[in-house]
Amino acid sequence: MHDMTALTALGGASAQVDTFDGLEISECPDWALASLAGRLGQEAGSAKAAQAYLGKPLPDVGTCTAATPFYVFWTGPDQWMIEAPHDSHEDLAAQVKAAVLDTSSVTEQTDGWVRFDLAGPRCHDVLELLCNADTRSMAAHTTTRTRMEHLGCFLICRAVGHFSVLGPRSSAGSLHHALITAARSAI
Amino acid sequence: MRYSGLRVIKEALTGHKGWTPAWRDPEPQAQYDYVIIGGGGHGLATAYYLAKHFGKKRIAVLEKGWIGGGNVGRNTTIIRSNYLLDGNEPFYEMSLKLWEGLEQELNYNAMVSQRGILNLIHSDAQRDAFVRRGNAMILNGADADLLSVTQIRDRYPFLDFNNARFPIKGGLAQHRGGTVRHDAVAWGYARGADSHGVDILQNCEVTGFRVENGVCKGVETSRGFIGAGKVAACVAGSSGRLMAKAEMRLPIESHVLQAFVSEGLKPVIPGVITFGAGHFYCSQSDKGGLVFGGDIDGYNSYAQRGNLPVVEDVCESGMALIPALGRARLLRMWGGIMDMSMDGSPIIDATHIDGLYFNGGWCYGGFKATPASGMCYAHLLATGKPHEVATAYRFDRFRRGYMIDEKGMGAQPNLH
Amino acid sequence: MLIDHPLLGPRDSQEFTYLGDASLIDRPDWRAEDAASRFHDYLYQRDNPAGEHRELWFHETGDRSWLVVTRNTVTHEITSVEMARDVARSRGRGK
Amino acid sequence: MIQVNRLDGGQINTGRTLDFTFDGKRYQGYPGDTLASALLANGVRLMGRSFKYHRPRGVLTSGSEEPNALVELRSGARQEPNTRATTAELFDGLEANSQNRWPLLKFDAMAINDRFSNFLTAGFYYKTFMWPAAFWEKLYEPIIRKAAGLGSLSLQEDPDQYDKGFLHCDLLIVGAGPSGLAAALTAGRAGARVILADEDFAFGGRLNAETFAIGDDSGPDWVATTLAELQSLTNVRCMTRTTVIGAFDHGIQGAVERVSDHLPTPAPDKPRQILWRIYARRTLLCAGAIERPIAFENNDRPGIMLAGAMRAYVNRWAATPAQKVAIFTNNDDGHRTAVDLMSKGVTVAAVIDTRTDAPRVADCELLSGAQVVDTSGRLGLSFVKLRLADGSERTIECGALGVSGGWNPNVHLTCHQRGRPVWNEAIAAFVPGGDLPTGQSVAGAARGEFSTHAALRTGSKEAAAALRDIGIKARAIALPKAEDAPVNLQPFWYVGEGKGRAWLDQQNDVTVKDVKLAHQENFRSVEHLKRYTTLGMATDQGKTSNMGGLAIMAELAGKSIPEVGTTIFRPPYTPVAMGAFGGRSRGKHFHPVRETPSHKWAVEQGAVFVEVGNWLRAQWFPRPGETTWRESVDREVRAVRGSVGVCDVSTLGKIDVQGTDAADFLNKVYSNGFAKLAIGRTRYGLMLREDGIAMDDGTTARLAEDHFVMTTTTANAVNVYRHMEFVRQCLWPDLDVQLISTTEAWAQYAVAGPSARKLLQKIVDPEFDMSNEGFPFMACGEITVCGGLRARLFRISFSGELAYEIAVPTRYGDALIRRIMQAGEEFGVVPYGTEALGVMRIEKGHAAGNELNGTTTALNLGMGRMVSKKKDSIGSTLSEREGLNTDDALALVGVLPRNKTQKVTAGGHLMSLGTPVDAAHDQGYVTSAAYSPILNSSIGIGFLRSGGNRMGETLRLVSPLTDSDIEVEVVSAHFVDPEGDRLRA
Repeated sequence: MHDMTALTALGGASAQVDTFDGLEISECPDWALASLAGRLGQEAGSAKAAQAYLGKPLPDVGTCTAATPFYVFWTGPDQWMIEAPHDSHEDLAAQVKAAVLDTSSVTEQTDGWVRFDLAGPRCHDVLELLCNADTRSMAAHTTTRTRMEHLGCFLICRAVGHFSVLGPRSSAGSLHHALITAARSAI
Repeated sequence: MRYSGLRVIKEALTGHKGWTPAWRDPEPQAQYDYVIIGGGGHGLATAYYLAKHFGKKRIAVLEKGWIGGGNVGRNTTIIRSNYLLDGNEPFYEMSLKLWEGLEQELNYNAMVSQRGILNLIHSDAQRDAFVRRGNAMILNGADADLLSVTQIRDRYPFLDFNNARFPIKGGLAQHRGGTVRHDAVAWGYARGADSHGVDILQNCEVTGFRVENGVCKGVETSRGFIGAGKVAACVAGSSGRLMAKAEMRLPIESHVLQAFVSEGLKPVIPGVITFGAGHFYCSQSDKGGLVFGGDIDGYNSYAQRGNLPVVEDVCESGMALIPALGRARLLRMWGGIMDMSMDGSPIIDATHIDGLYFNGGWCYGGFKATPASGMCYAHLLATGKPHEVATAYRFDRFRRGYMIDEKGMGAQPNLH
Repeated sequence: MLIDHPLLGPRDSQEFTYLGDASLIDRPDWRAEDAASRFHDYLYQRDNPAGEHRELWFHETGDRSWLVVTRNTVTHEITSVEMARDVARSRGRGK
Repeated sequence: MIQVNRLDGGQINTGRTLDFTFDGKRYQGYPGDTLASALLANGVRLMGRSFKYHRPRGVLTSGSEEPNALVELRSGARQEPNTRATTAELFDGLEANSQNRWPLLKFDAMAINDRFSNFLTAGFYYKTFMWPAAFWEKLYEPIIRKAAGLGSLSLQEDPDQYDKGFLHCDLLIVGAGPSGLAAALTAGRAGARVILADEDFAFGGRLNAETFAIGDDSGPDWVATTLAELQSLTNVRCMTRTTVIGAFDHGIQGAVERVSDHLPTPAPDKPRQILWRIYARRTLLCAGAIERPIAFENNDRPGIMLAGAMRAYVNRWAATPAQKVAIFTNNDDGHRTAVDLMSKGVTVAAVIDTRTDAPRVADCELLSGAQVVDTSGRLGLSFVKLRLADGSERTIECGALGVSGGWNPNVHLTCHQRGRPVWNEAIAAFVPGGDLPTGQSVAGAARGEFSTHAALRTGSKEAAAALRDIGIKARAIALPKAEDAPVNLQPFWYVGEGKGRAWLDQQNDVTVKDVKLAHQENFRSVEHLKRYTTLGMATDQGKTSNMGGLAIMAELAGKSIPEVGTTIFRPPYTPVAMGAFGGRSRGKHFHPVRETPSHKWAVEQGAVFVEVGNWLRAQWFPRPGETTWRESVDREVRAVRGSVGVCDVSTLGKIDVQGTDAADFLNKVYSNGFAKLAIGRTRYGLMLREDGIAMDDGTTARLAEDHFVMTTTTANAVNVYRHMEFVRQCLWPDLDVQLISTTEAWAQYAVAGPSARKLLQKIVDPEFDMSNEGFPFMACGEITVCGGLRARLFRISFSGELAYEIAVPTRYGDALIRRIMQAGEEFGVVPYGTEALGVMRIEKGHAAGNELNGTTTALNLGMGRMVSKKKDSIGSTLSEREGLNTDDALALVGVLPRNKTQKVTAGGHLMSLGTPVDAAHDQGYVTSAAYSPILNSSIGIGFLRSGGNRMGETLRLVSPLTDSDIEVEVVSAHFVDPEGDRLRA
């Protein structure tokens, strides 16, 4: 096993957590990501193979599926993102590819993104200063891609009052600054 | 009637009884030698030069609404000749020279104000490009000046020099650039053309062209048929709409460009400033309003209004460049329709239909071109040959591969 | 503006990047006799109507779909939105 | 300090006093006051000066339509010019100053203009100041500019922050007067998502300004009860101090919430204002109406105001402009002012009604069929001169005059999508037309329903109707009993007699005479009238003045008012601080920053950074003792060419291309072929736009039969991805290919130099063959490093040296650069930045952004042969156009100064020797230049006409802009190792 030490997207050795009255904003580095895209004409086979590997069918447009240890969210037509704990699934993309073989295209996305979780009743007041998604009417396990701080981000509602924001990793600092500034402003 | 300070005094003392109409409202005649479609700056200038410089008679300008109601009445009033390419620079430099003598030529104070234009530089690559441009300007007989950060700081201390995301690294200035009172340009040319016998026909909309075996005989209008020796379309913004009546497709899309003005303020910005790291340029009118704008909305539109994303984008850039603007208030926003051409440069050319000519595709650079456009179009109409500074503005340049693409954006109008 | 995405419902046009006339889907055959002329018309000539306009929008900060939007260029009213891929296929485009 | 004109009652909290200053003088007011009401209460009528003639002015209105009472609020960096005293909420310590006067408001030297008003009529400046030409910029204009403008900007950075946000609702209600409140109750009780927004700091609209009862409650009490219920509903969001500024496409509304303007300064971390983008499925406009004045001679003196405003000051703010007032009206509503003022103990000298059959409403003198023909009082009204019905004259002493010419429905927002209002004869005013913005309907006074009862009724009814539209059932509320007086008015716009000036637009000093002059000079279209006289172009956009102008123009033209038409109403409804539109995108946060994986490490090394798009890249790494950037860069270049260096190249775009048709796909987007590229190999690709111009270039590696990794230039990553999705979805939809960006997922470093292999052998795990045979030039592969970390290795070279690019997951990028530096110590490895990178690529003649400038072709770049004619690829057909293939086409060449001490200037133009130096003889231009420490000379690459055939020729490189003119020799662009032996070593 290699001995290389990882940095979080914010450049720390450990994840950053910021607490507000009624909201916690936390950096979540411990997740591996792999994109899954059904090959043309093999969408059915792709879905079948994915279901076999995940234990649950792939989620429909705009929704997510919790299939512990996996969490899967829709990202585009015939395209999904699969999330799994980094410790146990650092080679997630390889595992998925091995499961779906030529039915699908799989690409490692783990470090393409920084993930921030917003948990707490005040999350809507903060998110409404950041993006045009109607978070108050988003149900649990729904997702949308939206614009935050000029960046294209995935917004996932994991539960009532619990959102994940996935943004481009290289802009983690700017995205974090925007989240914190909005929280201080709204709360 | 001749305007002068003395005249103003005389009229003041006699109750202003003597002022006469700036232009007549004649009835259309059945036949003209030249019918110019479009009572905007370019159309009126074309009529003026056709009558004054080429001695032509029997000229009419047809305007569907009120003269000066198009882009000459909705722009950010900037004049400059800071172009890069040989196809453009001589034309715009001639235009600037015409601006410099315009008021005396027209006996009308259009407030041509050469307070300078500055394009800011924020990166080395940008500097290389601006040096090439500045040199091209000088090689074409225009003025250009490369300013250091210190020089810019002295002139514009209120720009963000200390905390900028994209620091200012210099600027390319053209001191002869500036602004003009836009409405007055239309009125001045109208008054000048009228005094040389040109009929200005307002509320006269062209509804069709009468073409007989490949020759254009005249136009159908809301005020009846008007016969013409030569018909000259000059309706930038509506070119697509108009030329469709002659079954012509054009290398042009119509897009909306928003512009903005602030409440009146005591003088803060002497010249024109253009941000190089975002979409924002700004000047201050003599009345005190900050006149500013940015990028086009980006979608085809004939509606003279835009939407919030661009308003915000422009003001974000404005705040990034001039952090003091936060407390100035935006008073009014409006939209003009731009003829966005396929290479960002205009067309002044004859069409495939005999007797039908076209002037358009000015993108959002049409105002500064008004005098030269009028002069060159008049030249083409009067002599049948393109003016020497407008030889590149041909329809066929795209087919033959001679694009004049200042920005290097290719065949995508909304990127020019 | 709001673009009613076939999959995602109404989305702010700010999430999209505009390309232009949907006829850009109909790319000419490079082997045609008059290919040069066809490509010229395809790339440079526009109907540019004042009225209904079929146009291409890319959902840049969304699901990365290209859409064909039918929009009135005078009123900005949008009357239909389709997945560009389906439109392309329906217009005979394939491999 | 006593407030001489403060009355009893009103909606102010007299339990607490607030200190404030105006022009340095101290006054007191109460919470609930505006600056205007507090000044009136203190007996101050003079609040400003007009734009052109610097006439003394006081408040005309009690709201955001105010043209006169504009002040500079606050001081220092927070100074706000042109702030309406009528909407500025009083706070303790408020500091306001009058503007556009010198030296004092009371004694304004510029008032001299008023004496010369005869010379300064509409458009006079178009007729003079033309001789001599040069005098305009030097003399006339500076004077005009100095005199013009209103308030002044501090030019200091705005210290406050602004937010932007997004709201969603079923129904947005604009205005919280009786109709808005009734609408909110209706929609709120139905469970709809409602936003109720009002620009005022108190809900209630005119109910706060009138003495109307609603049912058994007073107006304000009913408002309070209603508000209490609305605030108890979680589905209703009540927003005071929130102005809906514009109705944009498809129901999107812009609104500005003034969060902190009523405070001395915003609380820490809190915004001054928030710009809301409201996605409203339906919008109900309940914006009420705006009263209009009547024009008469000297109708602009402080103390002369709209009758409804006078009523508002007395009823809501318990402040009267004077102890003795008169009323001038052409309608019944004006009489209410007399009644309300008298009930508060203010003396009403007379009600002057232009109608001969004026009703007797107030218990004071009524002068029917009379007109105000002139006024006097230098800094404030003291007398009004009347012409009575019998033709006789009479003068009345009064300190204030309430004027009512009727009311105009506030149609502004109904016209934002170019809908036009229509004329309603009954109320002699424009009302909303049929062509409303998407999803909008109108209720109450905004659509000409002027009675309180009608406001409540239409508000509730329209709310229910709007909700029904979107499938929400709502029941109209039970209507409380309320005032329901009909409108009684006889249109009357201006008093004909008198030689003096009668003001229409008080801020811009446009008088009845100016309109007549415009007509005389043929500026008759309503737009010409506006632009020639500046009528309605002031900060109030003519809210109180346009109608008068239209009426007079109609009369002169012998047309009806609707025939003359209105000018176009445009957003914003009231002026908006630019900061609000800018939001948080300011200073360092204007755009997000993109940091490279080695950023933290580079900072530790003291690297100098440069912005490349949004990226921050290390430009060079200064060493102790190095005093100029050149020293550092030269060292870095020598080190790379001498041994080995490492550079973070993660910013290059990386696109994962997979699918059974991936190779076919690449064949279409690249001008050169990729079908035959072997697995484990990399190839340079040139991408054209459809017009045949070079779009982007980069290397693409084939990791498997159906898997490629493409690299793009840093600048074009996003455009190229979009373009490829277009090709995939719109042009060849049946190709089996999937795309996804992986730019951010990998930390990628270039390791370049003769010792690169030796260095990397210490990083790459031993089972991978790094030998030149095992891993030759242009090889690529998936490997592991540092004991099993998955990585990618490419043997590609931008520097021209033996070089690799090695990539690991981004989180390990920091660890890898440290490991590489450690392993390279024995070889003297150096980190190098974008400058050294640039020098080396110029030494090798590699095209980059400056060469791929959007106008250059493959031919220009010397890659003409790369454009395959055997296949269809984007751009191949149009790249063959004549203009792009002329015999003297530009070709990429290198240039060397004849004199090695001279500098090649990027952006300089190339000229043949002995020809004139002008555009006509331009031979080309230098795109990139650098100092090559290897050649010990400044070098450049650029484009030259027929460049390919001119090797060895001597040219002039001129840059008049930078005063440079040197002789250069034309050479191959490949300055270093043209055969490429080094990179294959």
